[in-house]
Amino acid sequence: MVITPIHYIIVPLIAAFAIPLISKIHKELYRIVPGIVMFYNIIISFVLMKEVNEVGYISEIIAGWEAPWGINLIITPFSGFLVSLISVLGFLIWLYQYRFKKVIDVGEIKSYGIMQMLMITGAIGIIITGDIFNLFVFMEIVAITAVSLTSFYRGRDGAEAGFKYLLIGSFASAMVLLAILILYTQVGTLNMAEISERMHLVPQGIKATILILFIVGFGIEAELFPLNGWAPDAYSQAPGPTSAAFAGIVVKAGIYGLIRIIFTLFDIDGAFDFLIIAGLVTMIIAEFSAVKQTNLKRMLAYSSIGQMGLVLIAFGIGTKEAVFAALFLMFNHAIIKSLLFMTGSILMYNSKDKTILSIHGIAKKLPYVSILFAIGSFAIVGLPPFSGFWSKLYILTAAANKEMILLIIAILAVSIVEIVYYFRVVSKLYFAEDTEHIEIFKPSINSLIAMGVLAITIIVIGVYPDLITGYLHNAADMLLDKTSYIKFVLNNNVQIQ
Amino acid sequence: MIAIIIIIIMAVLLLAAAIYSVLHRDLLFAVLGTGIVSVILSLFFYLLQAPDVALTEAAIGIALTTIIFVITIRNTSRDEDEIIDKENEKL
Amino acid sequence: MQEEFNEIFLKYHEIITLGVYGTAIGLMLIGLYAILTKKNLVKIVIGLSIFDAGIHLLFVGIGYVKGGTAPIFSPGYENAGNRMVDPVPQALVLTAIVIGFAVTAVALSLVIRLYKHHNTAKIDQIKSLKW
Amino acid sequence: MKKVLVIILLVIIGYFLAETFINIPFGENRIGDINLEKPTAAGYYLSNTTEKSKVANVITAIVVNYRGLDTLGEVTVLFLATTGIASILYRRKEEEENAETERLSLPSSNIVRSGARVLFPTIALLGIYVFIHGHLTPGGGFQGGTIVATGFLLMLISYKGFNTNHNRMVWIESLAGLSFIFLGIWGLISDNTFLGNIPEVGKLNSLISGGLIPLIYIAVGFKVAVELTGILDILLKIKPKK
Repeated sequence: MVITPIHYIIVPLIAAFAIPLISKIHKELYRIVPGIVMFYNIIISFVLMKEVNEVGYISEIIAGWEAPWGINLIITPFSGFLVSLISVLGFLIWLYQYRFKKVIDVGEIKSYGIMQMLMITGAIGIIITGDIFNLFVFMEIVAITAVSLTSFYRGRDGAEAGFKYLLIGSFASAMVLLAILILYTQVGTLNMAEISERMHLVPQGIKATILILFIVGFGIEAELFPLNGWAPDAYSQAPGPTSAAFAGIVVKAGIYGLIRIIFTLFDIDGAFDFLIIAGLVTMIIAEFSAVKQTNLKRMLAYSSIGQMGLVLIAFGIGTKEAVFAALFLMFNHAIIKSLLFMTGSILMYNSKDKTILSIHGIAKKLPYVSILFAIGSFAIVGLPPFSGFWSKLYILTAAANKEMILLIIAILAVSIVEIVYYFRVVSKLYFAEDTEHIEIFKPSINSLIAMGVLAITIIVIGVYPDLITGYLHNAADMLLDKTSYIKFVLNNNVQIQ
Repeated sequence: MIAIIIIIIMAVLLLAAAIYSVLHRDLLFAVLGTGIVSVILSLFFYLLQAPDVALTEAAIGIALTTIIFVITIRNTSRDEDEIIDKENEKL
Repeated sequence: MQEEFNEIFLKYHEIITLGVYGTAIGLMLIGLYAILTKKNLVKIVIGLSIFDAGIHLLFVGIGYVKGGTAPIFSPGYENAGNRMVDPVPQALVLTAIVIGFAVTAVALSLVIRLYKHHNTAKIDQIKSLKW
Repeated sequence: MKKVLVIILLVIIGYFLAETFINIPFGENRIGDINLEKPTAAGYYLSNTTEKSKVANVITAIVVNYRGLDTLGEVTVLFLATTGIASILYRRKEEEENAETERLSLPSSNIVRSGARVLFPTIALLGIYVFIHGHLTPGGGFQGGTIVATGFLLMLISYKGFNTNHNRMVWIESLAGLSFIFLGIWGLISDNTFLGNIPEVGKLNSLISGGLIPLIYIAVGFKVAVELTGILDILLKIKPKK
């Protein structure tokens, strides 16, 4: 059987519909099924990335209707890169949570596996679809799974965070729906390439309205200020692996939606300035809120929002170099923040009252986890031997080439704030007086492997950044090349065999 | 002429039912209001040549949405401000 | 009956425009009002479903074509393709209604769970997170 | 005070919406001529559905075939809602045993029960009729499935002892979902595109027409019916407050 992009969607769905049946046959099998699916996703990504680097684009039509009539899935170097990243992370998160201690009951773990898997599928769907309403449907899949996973634990705050997320999320999807509606009246199509082609026919006023609606809609998933009120609650209440999936996967899909709308659908002046300003405000407010957090997961959540602000700034600078830097930062943030959430939730699980204060000196008892957490912290603030350093450097040089001095100062100032709060935690882990702990729960070997793989990636990319910069340059070029995308989807729609 | 009046009455009723369901303190009646909104809405869909959508709205909006709201209210409080319940508890 | 209404739609076009768009936007605003001001969680969910209903009406409204018939080629309408209403928004709104129901159901189950824990369904009394 | 602010905000939003929709005339024909060489999407669907898909109801053709991936996603959303609600309201085994499961029920007089007994088959048949004829008349899998679920609702609230067979529900749900995907994969094998249709069978406006479209809609109907019944069942089983 030939591997095509549709496998990303149908294989997890077959697994999801079959898991209730499988669980009746074998008790252990249905825990492993999501892992097999995730591993298969990695294989698909591998094959497709190889192909896309030779061909340039892969497009698959669905139900036999060519591009403007039916739905098409499209893989560009940019989306292919993100999808591969998500597939790998998805597998590692599964590996990490396999036999996760806190999830005990059979009924629960069944639905947990299904929802986690389909959340990742939804995020992949957002990225590869070429149709705007289809994107909305995948967004809803992500939203519903994210809400259910946020309120997964029995505690009282989970439901509250979930409700908050649901309220904001359904408002966002209503905005996206409204935007699609207005867009449809103007261009008469739902295919993104054709919309992009006909966008110049739309009057400026309506275009601006559509853009605002889309930004509100996707800004919520992308954690744009002031739409990110759900994020700290959801991150801190969700199970650990889910928080890692939020930071590494869901947010990436949201950012991708926002960027794709702005880059391929609109060419309004001021959209890029808007990105810079929105990113700057998001970053500054989030990083300063992170400092005063006492809950580790909340602190990581705010830091995650701040990093997304930085990504938006980089996209807003708009040059090829800056887009490259933004992609690099997205990659880094995905792996580093996932590592931080994975290690952080183990640390939190072993602390008495879930605050940073109660993990003093835990490094002696959990040496591996602590060192992995330290690696993550050093990487995310941008210390030299780790991969985070390069992405920050590229963003700063891109800003310098455009002579945005104030921006550089702001980024550097925020980095200092970041260093303050991350080093505070790390130093407390290692150097503070030992306080009494509850019984220590040692991480299982598979979760140590998952975290170890991430940490090794961080160091390897930090030492040899050239390993991925080639792919990233390619991806950045393709993102900015709007016309060849349109041409490929609409005219040269050869089906890949 | 009568038809146009019917349409205007429908629009006014729709908005009135929506306002009623937002403002009424007894949640059971508020839910009844949303049911009426769905009924008139599905009539609107029928007149706007969308029988498929009208059928969906009738089946989902009128029947199912209303019933899950009613189930929720049965499991929570019927009064919006929960004053009646608190008084009942005192007694 | 639908044909009769079609003639009327042609005759009193402005009033119908106001009727459909006005009602739809009115529903959205009423729903938004409930979401923003109400303290009771059930009321907020009611507001959400009214807001959705407004958007659905807008969808069907923009798909309508003056004098068009429903997009079904039933016997007797085989060649009516050129005077049918736009089928795409109707197909989209079908999807949107079902998704909206799913979201409402999840929201209400969360309300039930919140009520169980806090014995209240009012935002200002559920204090652990900031609203 | 807050209310005044909100109303001002709403007036502004309403103004913007009105401003936008004034530029989108109501009832205008945006489809254009459907016989052009390159019509709009809607025009293409209107001019080609009867010939290429052999389906009378264009909406069904769009929902199941042209935009079939949306429908797959939609079914998945319902599936996830059922799973999510089950996990949100989940009770551990020991809790389950302690709690007396008492469902919301109508005052169960004989009249109600015998009425439900008569009505249930009628409603279920109506629902099944609606989703079997989805490609000919208005309605289809979602509408029919919802109607069937309403019938189950009637039984659930009028008979205290009426229990949906959980095991059978799981089987029907899984098999319906899987058959949707496998019908799609049939297209992948025969036509090289997922959900590709084989419309050669039958003629327009007869029950057997439209290739795989009615089959897929029937699978959707079963799945939606079981999923919605599942949601209602979970919600009805919650132990009410005293």
